Amino acid sequence: MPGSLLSIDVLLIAACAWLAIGFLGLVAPRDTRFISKLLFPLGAAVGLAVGLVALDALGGQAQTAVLVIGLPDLPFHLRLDNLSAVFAVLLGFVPAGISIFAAGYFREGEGTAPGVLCLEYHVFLASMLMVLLADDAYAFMVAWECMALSSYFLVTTNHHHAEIRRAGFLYLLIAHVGAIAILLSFGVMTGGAGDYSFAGMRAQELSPFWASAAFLLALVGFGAKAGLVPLHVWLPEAHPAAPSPVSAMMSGVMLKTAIYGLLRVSFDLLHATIWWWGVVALAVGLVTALFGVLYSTVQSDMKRLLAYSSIENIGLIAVGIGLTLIFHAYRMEALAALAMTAVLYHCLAHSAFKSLLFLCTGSVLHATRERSLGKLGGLIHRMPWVAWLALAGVIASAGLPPLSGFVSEWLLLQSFLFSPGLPHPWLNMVVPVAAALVALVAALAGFAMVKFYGIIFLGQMREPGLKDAHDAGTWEKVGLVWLALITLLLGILPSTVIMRIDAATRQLLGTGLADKLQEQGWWMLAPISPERASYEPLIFLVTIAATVLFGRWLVRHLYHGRVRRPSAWDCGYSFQGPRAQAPAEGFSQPIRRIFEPMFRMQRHFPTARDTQPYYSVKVEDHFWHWLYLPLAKAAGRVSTLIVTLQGGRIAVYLMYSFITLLVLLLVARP
Amino acid sequence: MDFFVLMLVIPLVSGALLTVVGERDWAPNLNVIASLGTFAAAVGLTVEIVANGPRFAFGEQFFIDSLNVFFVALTAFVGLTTSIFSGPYMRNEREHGKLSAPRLRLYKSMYQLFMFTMLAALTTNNLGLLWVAMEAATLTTVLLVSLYRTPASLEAAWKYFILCGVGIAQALFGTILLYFAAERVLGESGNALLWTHLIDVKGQLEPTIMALSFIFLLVGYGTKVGLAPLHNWLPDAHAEGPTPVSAVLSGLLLNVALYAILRCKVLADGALPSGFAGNLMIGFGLFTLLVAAFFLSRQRDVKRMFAYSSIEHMGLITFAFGMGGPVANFAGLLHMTMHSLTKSAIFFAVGHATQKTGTQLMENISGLIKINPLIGWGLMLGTLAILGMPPFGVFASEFMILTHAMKHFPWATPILLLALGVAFAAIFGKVQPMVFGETEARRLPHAPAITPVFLHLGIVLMLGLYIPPYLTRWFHEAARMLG
Amino acid sequence: MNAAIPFSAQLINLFAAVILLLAFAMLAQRRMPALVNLFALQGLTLCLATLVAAVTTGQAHLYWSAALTLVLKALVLPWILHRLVKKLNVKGEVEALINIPTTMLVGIVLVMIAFNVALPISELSHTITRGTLGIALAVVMLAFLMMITRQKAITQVVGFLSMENGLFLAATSATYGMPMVVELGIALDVLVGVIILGVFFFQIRDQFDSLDIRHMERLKDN
Amino acid sequence: MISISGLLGQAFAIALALVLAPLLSGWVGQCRAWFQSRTAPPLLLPYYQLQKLFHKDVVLAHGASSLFRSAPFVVFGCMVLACAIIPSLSTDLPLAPAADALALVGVFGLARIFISLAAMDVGTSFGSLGGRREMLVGFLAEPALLMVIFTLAMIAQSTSLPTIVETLAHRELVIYPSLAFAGIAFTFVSFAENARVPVDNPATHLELTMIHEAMILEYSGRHLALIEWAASLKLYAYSCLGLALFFPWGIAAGDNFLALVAAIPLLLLKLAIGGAFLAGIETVNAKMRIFRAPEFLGTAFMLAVLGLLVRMLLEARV
Repeated sequence: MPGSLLSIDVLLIAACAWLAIGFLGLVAPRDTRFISKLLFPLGAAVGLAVGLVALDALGGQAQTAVLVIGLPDLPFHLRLDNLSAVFAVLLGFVPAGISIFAAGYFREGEGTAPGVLCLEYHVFLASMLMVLLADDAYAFMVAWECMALSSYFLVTTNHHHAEIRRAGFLYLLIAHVGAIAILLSFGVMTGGAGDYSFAGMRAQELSPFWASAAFLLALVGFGAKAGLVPLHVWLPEAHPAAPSPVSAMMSGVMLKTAIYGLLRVSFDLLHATIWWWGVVALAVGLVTALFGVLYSTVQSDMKRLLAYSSIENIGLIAVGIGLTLIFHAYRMEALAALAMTAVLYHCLAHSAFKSLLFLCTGSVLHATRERSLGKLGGLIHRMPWVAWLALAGVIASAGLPPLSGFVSEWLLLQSFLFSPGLPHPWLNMVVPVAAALVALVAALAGFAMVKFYGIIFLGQMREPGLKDAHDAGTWEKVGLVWLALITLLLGILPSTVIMRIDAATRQLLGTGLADKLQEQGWWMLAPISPERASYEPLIFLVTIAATVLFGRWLVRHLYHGRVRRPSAWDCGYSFQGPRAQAPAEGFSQPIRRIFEPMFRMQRHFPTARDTQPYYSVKVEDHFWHWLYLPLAKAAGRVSTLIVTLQGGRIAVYLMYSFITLLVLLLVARP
Repeated sequence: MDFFVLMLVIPLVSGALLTVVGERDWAPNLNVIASLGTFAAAVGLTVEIVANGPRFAFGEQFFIDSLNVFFVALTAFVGLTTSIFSGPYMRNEREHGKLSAPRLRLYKSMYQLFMFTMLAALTTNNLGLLWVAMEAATLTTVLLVSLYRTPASLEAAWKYFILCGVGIAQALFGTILLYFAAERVLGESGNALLWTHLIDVKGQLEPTIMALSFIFLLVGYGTKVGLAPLHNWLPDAHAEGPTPVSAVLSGLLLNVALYAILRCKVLADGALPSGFAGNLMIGFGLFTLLVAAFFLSRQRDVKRMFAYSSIEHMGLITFAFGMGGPVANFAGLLHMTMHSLTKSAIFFAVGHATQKTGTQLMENISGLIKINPLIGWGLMLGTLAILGMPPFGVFASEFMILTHAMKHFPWATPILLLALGVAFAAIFGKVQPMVFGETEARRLPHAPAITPVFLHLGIVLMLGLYIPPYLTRWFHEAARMLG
Repeated sequence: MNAAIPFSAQLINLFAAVILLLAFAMLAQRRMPALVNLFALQGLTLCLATLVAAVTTGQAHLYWSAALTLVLKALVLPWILHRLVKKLNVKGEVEALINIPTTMLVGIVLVMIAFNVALPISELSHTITRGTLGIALAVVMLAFLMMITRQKAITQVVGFLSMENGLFLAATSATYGMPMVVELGIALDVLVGVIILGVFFFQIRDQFDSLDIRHMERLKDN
Repeated sequence: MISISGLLGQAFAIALALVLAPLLSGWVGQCRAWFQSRTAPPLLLPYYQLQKLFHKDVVLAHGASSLFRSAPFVVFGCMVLACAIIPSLSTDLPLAPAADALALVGVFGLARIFISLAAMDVGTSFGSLGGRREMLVGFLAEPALLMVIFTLAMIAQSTSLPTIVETLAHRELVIYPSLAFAGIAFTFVSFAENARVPVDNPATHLELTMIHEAMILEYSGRHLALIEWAASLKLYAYSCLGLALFFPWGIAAGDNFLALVAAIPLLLLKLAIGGAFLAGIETVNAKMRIFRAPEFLGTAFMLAVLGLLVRMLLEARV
C-alpha cells in the first residue's frame, strides 16, 4: 500500500464508489445496456479492488478512522483489523464474480426498473462493507439496517407476486427484530458507561451475568440474520424470491456478515470467557445444521433447496464457533485456533460455492423459466458450461475432497477429534455425539446435492420445453468460472490460504496455526503435525487425475474406443417416457420416511375411485406452528382487548379522562 | 419592521384577507405566499435569536428563546410545505366535487388563522395567553376537520371539540392554580403568569399547589397531545379531516401542545425536586406507546393508522422528556423534529395516494409504485423512516432515547422494544401491499406536488447521518433550558 | 361559617354555595329550557360573587370581569342557547344514561373528593374567600359528570359552559381574578366557541336529523 | 522423508491391489459357492470377465452425457488412491500424507457421488432408483465409518493411517473395549458399502432389491469393466483397512525390506480368512428389505458412537 493512503481509506473510497455507481443507475433507470454492461462490471472491478486491498491489509496493524458524519457526540468510528479484513476479502472477491454474472443476467429489468435495481444492489454492497468497518454501535446499526433494507428491496424486485411480498415482509420483520436484539446487546455491553464505541465496550469488564445476557442477545440478533433455528423461517422464503444474483449475494455474503458480527461480539468485545456459551452455540448450530440439511433434501424447488443448505452450512459454522468458545474458555488455545480456522475457512468456502450454485440456478431459470425440480432434467446436454461448473459447486457443497468444502469440514472434525481432556465430564460426552451429528450432516448434504444436480442436469428432460434451453451467456460464464476458480483454489491450496487468514485467528485468540504450517510445505495441510493429521489436496487431485488419464490412455491403447449408441434399455415397455424417472419428491422419499417426525407433512394418496388420481406431498416447517403462529395469535388477542378503548361513545371517552383526572388527584403525590 | 411582528401579522392579515377575497384562482397562491412570508420572517427571527440571544416583544407578553424559536422555525417550515401541498390537493378535491368554493375559502382563512394561533402559542410568555391560543387553535381546527360536512367528519369534529374543550378546561384550572401559587410569591402584579418571572421563583412555588396544578395541566394539554387514555379524539379527527389538516395536526399541533407541557414541567420540576412531573410523564408516555402500538394492527383506514402512529411517537417523546437530562431532552427535541417532518411527508404522500385510488381503505389500495413511482417511493421511504429505520433521522433520536433508557430506566426498555416491534409489524405489513403489487391507475386533474414529500424526507435523511454543529448547539441549549 | 369571617366573605361563600346548588340542580334538571335558565342563574350568581369580591378588594379589573360575566354568562349565552333550543326544538325530555338519583349520589361523592383535594390549598390561601376553591372544583367536576351522563348535544354544551363557570369562580374567588388580558381572551374563546357550536348544531341536525349524540358513534375501532 | 524404497513400496502396493482385488472377489465367490454347496466358479473368473468386457464395444444410450462416460474412470481413480493410502504391506507410503483417514472417507464419498450421478444420467427409472438407494446407504454408512475411525484415531491420537497402524501394531497388548464396538460397526459398514448381503445382493437383478446393480445397469464394455474392477478394489480396500485397523500385526513399519517381503504372505493369509468370513456371513444371512437397511446401518452408527463414548469414558487415561 502506498504509505500516504491507508487501506481503510481505500475501502472507504470503494464504498463511496459503489454508492456512486448505484446512483449513476438512476441517471438512466431504463437503459438496460448502460446499466448492465457498464455499471455492473464497474461494480465488479471495485469489488476486485476491495478484495485485493483487504488481502493486502491482512496481517497488518489495525487502522482506524473517524468520520464527520454520525451523531453529534458519537461520530462514525471505523476500524479495519484482521477480522474485518478476512471478511472484506470475501466481500471483495465473491461479489466481483456475482456482479459480472449480473451484468449478463439483468437483461430486461424484472419488476423494478434496472436503474433502481442497480442502486439497491450497490447500496447493499456498500452497506455490507460499512458493517465490516464499523467500530461503534451507531455506525454498525446504521450500516446493518441499510443492509437489511436494500436487500429487502432487492428481494421484492418481483413484487407482483403476493408470496414474494410476503417473503419480503417476513424477512424485514425478522431482520428488524434481530436488529433490536443487537442494539440491546450493545446497550448491555456498554455496562452503563454510555460509551457506544467498540473501544469503550472492549474496555468494559462485565459481570458474568451481564456478559452472558449480551452474548445471548447477540446470538439471537445475529442468528436472526444468519438463519439459526428457530429464526430461520425467513431464509427459505426470501432467498428463492430474490433474483438469483441477489440470492447468491444474500446466501454467499450477507449471512457471513452475521457470522462476523457474532465473532466480533463474542471474542473481540466480550473476550469469550464463559464455557457454556460455547455449548449453547454448539447445540443451536447442531440443530440448525441437521434441520437445514434434512429440509434441503426434501425440497422440490431448486432455490429453496439451496436456501436450506445455506441454513445447514451456517449451522456448521455455528458449531465451529461453539467449539472455539469452549476451547477458548478452557484456555486450549491451539485447539481453539484450529476450530476458529475451520469457521473462517468455511465462511470463505461457503460464500464461494453457494454463490456459484445460486448463480447456476439463475442461468437455469433464465434458460427454462422453471424453478421446480419436477419440471427440469437433462440440462447437461443443453447447458454444458453451467452443468460442469455447477458440478464443482456440488462437490464442494457436499464436503468432498478435493474442493473447498472438504477442507473446512476436515478442520472442524480434526478439532473435534483432538478435544478429549476437557475438564468438564459432560462436555467430554457431548463432543463425540456432536461429532457424529456433524458427520451425519455432511453425509446428508451429499444426498441433497446429488438430488439437486442429478435432477436438474442429468437424466431425460421432463418437459418438452427444455429442448430449446440455451447455455449461459459470456458475462454469466465469466462470473461462474471466477467463482468455480475460487472454489478450486480454496480446495487445493488450503495452507496458503490459512497462512493469510491466520492473522484474524491470532487477533481473536492470541495464537494461530501459521507457525505450525510454516514447518511443512505449502502443499501440505498439517495443523498439528504430519504424524497426527495431514491432507495434501493437490497431490490428492493429481493422483486421481493421473490415474484417470493414464487408465483412459491405457484402455484406448490396449483395446479400442468403439462406441455404439442405441436408445436406453426400456425393460420391454416401449412407452416409457421421461416421467418414469424419479421426481424430486420420489428421490427424497427415503429421507421423509426415516426422519418422519422431523417434518410436518400433508400427503394425498390416490385412491381407486379418483377420476384423476394424483399423489402430492407438502412438507411444512414445524416452527411455524410451534412458535410463530402462537405469537401472532397472542398479539391479535391483546389488540382485540385494547381496541375496545376506542368504542366510539363520546360519553365513555369523557369518562376516561374524568377517571384519569380523579385517579391522579387521589393517588399522585409528590 | 420587526421579524417577530411580521411573523404574527402576516398569517393574521392574510387569514382575514382570504376570508374577504373569497375563492379566486390566485387564492391558493396567496396562501402559499403568505406562508412563505411567515417562513421568511421565522427564519429571520431564528437568525436574530441565534445571533443575539433571547428577546421580549409587546412588553413582556411575548418571549422568544432558543427553545421556542426552534419550534417556531419548524412550524413555519411545515406550514409552508403543507400550503404548497394543499394547493393541487384541494384543487383535485374540488374537481372531484367534494368541496365547494366557500369551503375552500373557509379552509384557507382558517389555515392561516391556525398558523397564527400556533405561532402565538409558541411565542407567548404569558401562560394564560398560551392557554387562550391553544383554545383558539382548537376552534380553528374544529372547522377544518368538519370541512367535508359528511356525517363522519361532523362526528369527528364534535368529538374533537368536546374532548379537547373539556381537556383544555382542565388546563385552565391548572393555570389558575399555577397563578394562585405564583401570586403568593410574585404578589398582585399582573406578571404572575409570565414564564420569565416564574422561572426565577420556581423554587419558592408551593409544592402541593404545583403538584395539583401540574396534574391538571398534564391532563389538559395531554388531551391535545394525544396521551392515552385521553387520545380518543385524535384518530377520528385525523382520518376525517382533509389530508393537509391531518398533516398539520400531526406535525404541528401535537408538538405545540407538548411544548406547553414542557414549559409547565420546567416550573413543576423547580417546585417539586422529587421528579414528580417526570415520573408522571414517563408513565403516560409508556402507556401511550404501548396502547397505540397495539391499536395499529387493527386499522383499515390509512390516515387513521398513521394517526395512531403519531400517538405512539408522542408517547415516545413524552417518555423521553419525562426521563429528563440533557441527553434525553436533546433526543426528545430531535425526535419531535423528525416526527413532524416525516409524518407530514407521509400524510402528503397518503393524500395523493387516496386521491388517486379514491379510497382510504388500505385493502383497496395497491400498486402505488405503478400509479406514480414518486408517490409510491415517498410513502414507502416515509413509512420506513417513521418506523425508525436507519439511515433516517428518526432512528438517530430513537437510538439516543433507547440507549439513555437502557442506562437509567432499564426496566422500561422491554416495553419500548415490544411497542416498537409491534408497531413495525403492524404498519409495515399494511403499507407494503399498498405500495407494491398490481393496480389500475387513475389520472388526476392536477399534478400532485411531490416536492414537499422528498424535501422533508431529504432533511430527515440528512439529519440521520449528519447533524450540523450549529443545530447541535441549538438543540443542546434548548435541552439545557428544559433541565 | 363562624363570625370571624367578614360579611363580604360570608356573602361570597354563600354565592359559591348557591352556584354549587345550581350545579346540582342542573344535574337533576330534565327539561331543556329550564336547564338553560338554571345556567343563566348560575352565571348571574357568579357575577354577583365577582362583584362582591370587587367591592371588598376594590380591584378595578374585577369590576370588568363582573361585567363581562354578566353580559356573557347571564345574558348572551343563555339567549343564544334559548334561540337554538327554539330553532332546533329540542324542548323535549332529556333522559340520562344513568338515572338521576344515582347521578346525584355520584355527584355528592365528587363534591367530597373535590373538597378534600382543595383542602390543603385553601389552607394556604390568604384571600378572604378560601373555601370557594373547593366549591369551584366541585362545580367543575359536577359539570364534567353532567357532560358524561347526558345525551343531547346541547346538554353537553351547557355542561361545558357551566364548567367554565366553575373555572371562573375559581379564578375570581381564589385569586381575585386572572390578569385582564387573559380573562378577555378566555371570554372571547368561550363566545366564539359557542357561536361555532351553534353553527354545528344545525349541521349535525341536517346530517343526523337529531341532536342525540348516540347517533354519533360510528367512528370506532372495535 | 520420501525414499526410493518408499516409492517402490508405494508402487508395489498399488500394483498388488490392482492384481489382488479381482482375485479377492473371485475367492469370496468361490467360498460362497462352497458354503452353499454349489460347484464353485473358477477362482480367476473376475479376470476373464474384465478381459471380456474390455474387448466388447461400449453400448451407450442416447441420453448418456459426458459425465456418464467419465464417471467410471473417476471412480476407478478414487479406488486406486484409496488402495494406495491404506497400509496393506508397509506403513512407509509416500502417498499416505496426501489423505488421512478422514480424507479416505472423503474419497469413498467422491466415488459414491460420481457413480450415483452417472446412474441418474441416462434417465431410466432403474438408474435413479439405484442412485437414490446408494445415497441412502451412503449417508448412513459414511458417518458410521467416520465414527469408527474416530475411535481408533483417539487411541492413536492421530488420523493418519500409518501412525494408527504403527501405534496399534507395536504397542504392548492393552484391551480396548471400544475396539470391539468399532470392529462390529466396521463390519456392518463394510457389508453395506460393498453391496453385500444382507444389504444388497450382487448376484441378482431383482428391481425390488438391487442397489449397486441398478446403478450400473446402463454400463457396458470397458466402462462396466472399470466399474467392476473399482468395486473389487473397494472390497479390497475395505478388507485391508479392516485388517490394518484391527489386525495390524505383520505390517512392515518403515522402509524395512525384509519385513515388507514377510508381510506379503501374511496379508494373503489374512485376506483369505477375511474373504471366507465374508462369504460365511453372506451365506447365513438373508437379504433384508431396503427399508431395513437404515435400521441395520443405524445400529452400526450407534455402535460406533458407543465405541467412541466408551473410549472417552473408560480409556481416556490409558
